[in-house]
Amino acid sequence: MDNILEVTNLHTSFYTMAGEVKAVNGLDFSVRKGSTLGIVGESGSGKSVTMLSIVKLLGTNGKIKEGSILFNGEDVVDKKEDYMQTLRGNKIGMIFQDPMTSLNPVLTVGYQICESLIKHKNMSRRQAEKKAVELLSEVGIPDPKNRLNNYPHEFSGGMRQRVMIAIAVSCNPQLLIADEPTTALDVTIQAQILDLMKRLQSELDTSIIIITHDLGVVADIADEIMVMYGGNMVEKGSTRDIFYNPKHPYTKGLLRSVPNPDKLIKEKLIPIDGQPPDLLNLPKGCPFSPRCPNTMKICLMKNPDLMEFENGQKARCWLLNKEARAKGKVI
Amino acid sequence: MGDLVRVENLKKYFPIRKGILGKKINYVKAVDNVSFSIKSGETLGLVGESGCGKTTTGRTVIKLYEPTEGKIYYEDKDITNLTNREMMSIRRKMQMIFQDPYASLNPRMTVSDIIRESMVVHKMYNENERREKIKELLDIVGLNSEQANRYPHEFSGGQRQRVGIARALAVEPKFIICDEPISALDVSIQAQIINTLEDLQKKYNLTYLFIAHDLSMVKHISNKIAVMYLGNMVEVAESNELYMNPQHPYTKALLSAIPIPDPDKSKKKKRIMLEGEVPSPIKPPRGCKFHPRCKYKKKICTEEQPVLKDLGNNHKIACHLF
Amino acid sequence: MTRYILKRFKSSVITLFVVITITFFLIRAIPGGPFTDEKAIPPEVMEKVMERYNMNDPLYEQYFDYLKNLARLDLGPSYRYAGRTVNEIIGESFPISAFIGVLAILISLAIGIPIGIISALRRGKWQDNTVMLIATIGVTVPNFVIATFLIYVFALKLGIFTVGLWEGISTSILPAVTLAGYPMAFISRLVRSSMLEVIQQDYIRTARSKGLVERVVIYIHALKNTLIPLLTYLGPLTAGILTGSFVVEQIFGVPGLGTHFVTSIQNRDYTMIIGVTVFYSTFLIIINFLIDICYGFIDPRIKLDS
Amino acid sequence: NNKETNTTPTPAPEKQAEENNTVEESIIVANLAAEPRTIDPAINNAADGSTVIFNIFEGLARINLDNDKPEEGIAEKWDISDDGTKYTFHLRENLKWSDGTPLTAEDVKYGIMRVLDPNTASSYAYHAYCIKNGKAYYEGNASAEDVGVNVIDENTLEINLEYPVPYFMDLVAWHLLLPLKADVVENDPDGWSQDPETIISNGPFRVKEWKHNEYILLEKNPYYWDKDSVKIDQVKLVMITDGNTSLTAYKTDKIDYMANIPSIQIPNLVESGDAKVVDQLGTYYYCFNVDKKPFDDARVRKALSLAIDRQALVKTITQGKENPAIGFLPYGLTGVDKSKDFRTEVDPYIDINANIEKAKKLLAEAGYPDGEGFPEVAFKYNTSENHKAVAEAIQAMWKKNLGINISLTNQEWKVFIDTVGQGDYEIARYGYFSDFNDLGSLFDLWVTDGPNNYPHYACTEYDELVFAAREEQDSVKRAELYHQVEDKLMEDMPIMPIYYYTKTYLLKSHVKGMHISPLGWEFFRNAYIEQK
Amino acid sequence: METKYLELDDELFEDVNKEEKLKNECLQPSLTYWQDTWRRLKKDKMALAGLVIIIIVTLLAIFGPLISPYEYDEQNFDLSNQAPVLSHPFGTDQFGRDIFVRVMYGARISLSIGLVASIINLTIGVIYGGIAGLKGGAVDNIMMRIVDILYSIPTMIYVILLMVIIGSGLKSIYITLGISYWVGMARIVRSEVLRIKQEEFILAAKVLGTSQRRILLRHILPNAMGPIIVTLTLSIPSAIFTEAFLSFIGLGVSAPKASWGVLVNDSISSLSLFPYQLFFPAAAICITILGFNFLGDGLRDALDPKLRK
Ligand SMILES: Nc1ncnc2c1ncn2[C@@H]1O[C@H](COP(=O)(O)OP(=O)(O)OP(=O)(O)O)[C@@H](O)[C@H]1O
Ligand SMILES: Nc1ncnc2c1ncn2[C@@H]1O[C@H](COP(=O)(O)OP(=O)(O)OP(=O)(O)O)[C@@H](O)[C@H]1O
Ligand SMILES: [Mg+2]
Ligand SMILES: [Mg+2]
Repeated sequence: MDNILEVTNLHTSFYTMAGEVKAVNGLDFSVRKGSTLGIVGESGSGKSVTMLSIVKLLGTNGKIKEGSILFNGEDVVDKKEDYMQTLRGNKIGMIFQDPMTSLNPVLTVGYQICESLIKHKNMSRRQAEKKAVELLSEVGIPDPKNRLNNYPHEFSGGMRQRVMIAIAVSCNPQLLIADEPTTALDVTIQAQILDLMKRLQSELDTSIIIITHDLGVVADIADEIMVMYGGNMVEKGSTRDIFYNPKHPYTKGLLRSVPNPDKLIKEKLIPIDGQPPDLLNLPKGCPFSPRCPNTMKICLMKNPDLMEFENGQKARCWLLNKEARAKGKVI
Repeated sequence: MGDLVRVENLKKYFPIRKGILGKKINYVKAVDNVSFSIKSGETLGLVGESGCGKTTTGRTVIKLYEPTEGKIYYEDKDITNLTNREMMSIRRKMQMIFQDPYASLNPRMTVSDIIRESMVVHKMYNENERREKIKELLDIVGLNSEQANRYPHEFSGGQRQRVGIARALAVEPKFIICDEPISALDVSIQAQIINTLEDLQKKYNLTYLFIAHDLSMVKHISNKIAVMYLGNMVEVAESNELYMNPQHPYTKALLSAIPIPDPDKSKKKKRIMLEGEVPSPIKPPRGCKFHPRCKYKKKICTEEQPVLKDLGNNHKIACHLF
Repeated sequence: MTRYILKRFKSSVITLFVVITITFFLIRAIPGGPFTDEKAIPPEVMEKVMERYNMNDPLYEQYFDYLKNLARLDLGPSYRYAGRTVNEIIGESFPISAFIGVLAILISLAIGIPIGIISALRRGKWQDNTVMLIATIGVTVPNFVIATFLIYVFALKLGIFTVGLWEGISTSILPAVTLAGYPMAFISRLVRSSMLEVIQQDYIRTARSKGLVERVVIYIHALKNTLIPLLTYLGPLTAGILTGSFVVEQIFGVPGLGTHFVTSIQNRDYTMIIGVTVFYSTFLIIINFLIDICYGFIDPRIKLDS
Repeated sequence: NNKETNTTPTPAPEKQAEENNTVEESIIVANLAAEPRTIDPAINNAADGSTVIFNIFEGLARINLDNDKPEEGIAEKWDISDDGTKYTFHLRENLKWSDGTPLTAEDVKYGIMRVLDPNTASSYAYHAYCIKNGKAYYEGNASAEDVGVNVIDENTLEINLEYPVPYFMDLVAWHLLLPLKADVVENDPDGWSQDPETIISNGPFRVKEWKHNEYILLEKNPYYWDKDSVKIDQVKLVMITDGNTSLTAYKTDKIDYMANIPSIQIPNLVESGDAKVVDQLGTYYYCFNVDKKPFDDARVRKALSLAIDRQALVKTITQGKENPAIGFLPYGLTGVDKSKDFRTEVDPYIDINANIEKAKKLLAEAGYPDGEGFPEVAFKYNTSENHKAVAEAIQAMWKKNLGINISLTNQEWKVFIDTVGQGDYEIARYGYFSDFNDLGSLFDLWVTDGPNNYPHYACTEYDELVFAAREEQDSVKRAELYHQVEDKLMEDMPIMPIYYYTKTYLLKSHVKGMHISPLGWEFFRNAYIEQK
Repeated sequence: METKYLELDDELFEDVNKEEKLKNECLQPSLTYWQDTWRRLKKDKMALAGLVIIIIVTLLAIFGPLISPYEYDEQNFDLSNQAPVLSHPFGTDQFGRDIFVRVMYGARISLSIGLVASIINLTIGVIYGGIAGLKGGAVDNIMMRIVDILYSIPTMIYVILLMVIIGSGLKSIYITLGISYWVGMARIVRSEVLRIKQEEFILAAKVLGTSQRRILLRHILPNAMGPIIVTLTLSIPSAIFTEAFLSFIGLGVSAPKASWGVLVNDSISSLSLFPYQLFFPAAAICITILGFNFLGDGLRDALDPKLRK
């Protein structure tokens, strides 16, 4: 068993006043031990929900409707809350997008780091504090001893995100889930944080899922990339395959729509037309069909199944179908 | 061609008040001596890290904030000390597009109300003409005019940003300050907005001050780029020049830190890691404000603040190394 | 800190001064004096009585005299209770009101906060609906109705509590419960909405992601944040409750300060009216100041000065 | 005398237990309902203060608890000169203050002079104007020596009057002209009456403790000359303002006596025998402003009076077992015939039921047939549930019986006194208690320009009759004169009597000998607790 | 894997045009703001119940006394203090008056008090708080101190003064409410304005040169509707009881007219003997207030753009 995580046919919905929000629809993916999976996709494509489903923190109105999530070979979908609490923060560490709001403003940083150590590692307050100092210096916070008694607002954004990382890795988790860990940060700080994550991974041999919508970030850090659209995976493959040989029109569009700063002559950007789908009213057929440049009749009727290629790359598009190829359609 | 907008030695300090009586205890030197000029029809990009004063610069230029010091010229007219009433005619010429498409549209007004508001405030056109104009504007920014009676919450982020652009265009401005107009948008949508802005610039000969922290987008849209650090301008140059030939240690680090959406290049790329964080603008370091993070700092850097020097080729830099 | 206090002190003194001035002249403007009563007394007698209290002096002189005495913290003699001073009366009655008030606030917090939390956590469920229904009714029902009901049940029918005679703690329970009614309802609503907001915050998700049990998440991570908006409300509430309520003190026969807020006016006990008004305002100012200091304790982001 | 058995219900068990344990001090807990303004006899002007004063002080004469007439107090006898202007009082021997120090005629003089001293600012000073040079002294036109109060020797005091005052002994027995201990009073003229330490008194009780707004605790005064007839050790006068609360306290055996029963509860309590009713020397009446149209016409005033069903009013509305008014003066005063009540010895002036026909006729004569053309007048009352209820009922009666509409306005008490006192009203309610157990007090109200003459009634004939009666020494003639006074008043009807006040009270049956005077004061002098 | 699709019709792989593509994008029907609000309100059962209660109470207040066989001031001593029966469903009071018709009549007064209190809150309170919040700085400081002062001066004093100056009646109650009743609202609005004026859309309005007045009225206040409505609904019960208190002092409508508050006040002492005399008017107040609260909560949610979608 070399997959730390295996997700099959995951369906997650939220029940709201307006109706059922099908945030994730039949998602399959896996993460290899010690590797880094990058999840990209635009806002509302279900990235965060996927991650929250894994740790079952969907809140009161969210529900995993179907599917299985094997963590270390054990299905967590039917597990009780107590069991999940032994996983969270212990076997699975998490980092969230906004370091400004992810730390409790009224508790000291030291307290917030020690908490999970005390809970999961049965440490005493003093032991935990010692460990916290180590962690803080490890993530590069100067004068960690005194900083323990500071409150989050006394830290800058980058430092807070480092604190978040310290919390997430404090119990040496087997899986680290980072939900847009750098989106709120400046590029120079982002570089520091990504560097830190890479270093920690090599030291601790954790598997990482990193969620982002910045293609640059995944290019840098991920071994594999999963592209999501409308609550489902549209493409997955190794980082190089995704960047140099994308199969899905959405992935292609995404790559085309970012400017290449190395070009001296200004070229017009090629955007993807249209707007991201509304998960309350997903379009029939392929969710990308309204924006796809090569929409076919069948795209409006049926969502394509996943196609797997020899190199392990997977994609979900009718254009990859034999019939389409027969008609000379190319993406 | 003369400069449409010129800013000289602009400073903006925010007093920090405490207590119910609002005693001034200190200042945030958000913008500390910034000068630049923009030619008509061109785009100046303004980049820098969070909190370095980009937004404040933009807002001071459009006089949302009273400048603490310095001069602002619009078409060579000094507008620094104009009263609100006198500003009205200038406001028609200068507009702004905001970072957050969710927060910058009044959630209780329909799209047509939002656009009409600009015209009402400036007493432009009669009611019928306004209606026509709204249709036209929505068309220009790529929105369906049938959607005019909808509320912002019914739109996606990209569509909202288009509404924001339409609002700015309604008064037929010449100069638009774009304060991170794409940061909050999806990658797939960013290009749409950038294209729209470019099209409009060509069509109406608009001048932009384009603020962003995404250097690749800034480079794409700007003719000239200015780099700010902690309220100071550290480097200004033509965009290609700046990108290919950065001089200031900070600019170099900034450029190297940009993640490249290309795994091979990304792996090859040498990153210049900056140590530490941006210091607080309340107590900025003496001398060159970048020196605590600078690898090349000399003694003078800790004592004296460098001024902007022209390296020729319209490439200016504020650094003691040069 | 001292500078901050001094600044606040200055603005408070100005506010107080205006309150005193307005009150002073307003009460003189209302008809009837401290000595008019059912049995009219001949004018020459009235004259002497007024003289005794310097009420024949020009009004401005009386005003300045009053201010002079006030500067020495002397609130003057009561016009109603011959031979007693306002300082004395407030000094005797305030501790009683304050005692009941503190009890009432404790009760309202001790019940209001937990039920607010419960209904937030059970949002939309029957617990939530019941609590909110009761809270809404609690805001609606005036305290004299609650008081009458409590007396009927606990004093008359069950005979658990004494009413009418002030016997310290045991007699302060019913009035405290009555007083607690409205704030309790209000606090539970406030805590509920505040809690609903807080539990959506990212840091709560962070806490959960650490594998903490729900109890810890709610009581350590959420609660303190929930209490911040409550503090703002607690200022005027505490001042109002600690200085006593006329209705409640009347009904329960509590010899507290609240009674004087109304009776002093009914009696046209001029010095007493201004006395209690000044006392209340000062108290409000002090409480608000203390609340601001509490903010600093609960919310580290707020610093009184840096 | 206190050995009667079997008649009272067994006291509560815990009370019994207490009694067995120690030599239990007997105590009566009575509700005084309000904190007295003061218990300084010279300053006090309210019933609650008077009750306390009567129980702790005693004047030259005191009130007899059987007939409410003056009897010997600290003076064991007195002589009155024939012209009725000179009173010589002979004090008992060995009188003591409650601190054991001797009490002399000087102390009595001091107490009287203090009332007349302008610096004391006694609001009842005018009651002592009848003393020779009293008024002059008060107004600064005579010296203290000129005042007709002379100490003859330690035990003899002579009081000279300006003019004969038939009720002077009532005044002496009243709560105003009492002996005071000069040194404590002078020591702290304002504060002495606040502190149990300095409240040195000479009555049946002395103040042991005073918790403001809570209670005043009285204890038996061991130096009282008549201490043997005082049976109770302590009296606790509590101050429960709210009637319902008071009732709860009574029902739960926390208090033994209360009089502020909520009116709605009275009928049931009276019916069950728990509550007792005593008549009071006070009348509840409506004033007509005779300066204002249409009340300048006596026919209108009478018509309005006739249209009221007073019987129904007291039965359904006021519910305090009051007697409907049949004239101005209430029941309870001696008439011409010493054995008869002044009230009942003449025919009623007013029907207790409405006399609609006559009322209509009078109204028509006055120019308002069936109420036509009658202006919409305003009726004023001071805020109180009872006044409001009476007003509402009368408003409805006038509307139904006479076809006239009046509007009701209530005002805060002091505002009410002020506006009504200034004549700014058309009809207003009022009520007045007689000051003394004497016929004159209530009729004095309506002399021209009297301070409480709110109707602005001015009738020389009435004035002359009143003045004549005031000085008449012969009680028979005097009563006859007052009948004439009332005839005149009822003929003109500037005020419309409605009912006579009563006091309903609850008293635990084991408390005996407590006296409630028709003037509203409670006496504990002879009270005792009946032991089982 | 691919074989599965072999039987698919060739035609399905034709391109489609733009219109067809867009048709597939399910767009929600466009509704105006108020339509949308109403639609959402309708879904909220509690809010609807509240609305129905308010409508019923209002109708009863307007037409009830007209239909009733009794007059509100019709006395009949023979029927004094009757327990509820069919002819007098709420019983009668001491004067033998029908309590049902009195409660309906009282609704007129109490509802109008509630209405006026709301109007005062909405005008004085909102505008005062709005200006203080918008201007900020010294202006705000002074305005808030004035509020503190108003708050400290005992109400009863100016109530008595008013009674003397303008006499009793509804008018003077309105004025009294006008003097101090908006203070709470002003505080709430001020803090809301302080919050909202930081929003970017306010900056956008400023960039246009929009006047302060217009910014306040058109941009800020509509966005503060939620807290305003909640404060408003909470202020109605206290207005109703304030009226009772004022009537007690002598400011209110004169007897025999009686508002709910007065009916409750008057019957409190008879609670142990004739509980129904208190129960019905008290219940009327409670139910109405609940109605307002439900509706208020519903409206707040319905008006909140964050909750839309
Ligand atoms: N608690 C919730 N209640 C209702 N809907 C929810 C909830 N959480 C998420 N959703 C919906 O689920 C969908 C997927 O959301 P998700 O947060 O996973 O997107 P994302 O890919 O992480 O986007 P982003 O890049 O903006 O973080 C969205 O449409 C969102 O509105
Ligand atoms: N109104 C204000 N009052 C006080 N300080 C302010 C104010 N506005 C901005 N600042 C401070 O001025 C500095 C510059 O802020 P500014 O918003 O201009 O930065 P920015 O470059 O736009 O940053 P970002 O990329 O985060 O938008 C910051 O430290 C900020 O805290
Ligand atoms: Mg997300
Ligand atoms: Mg900015």
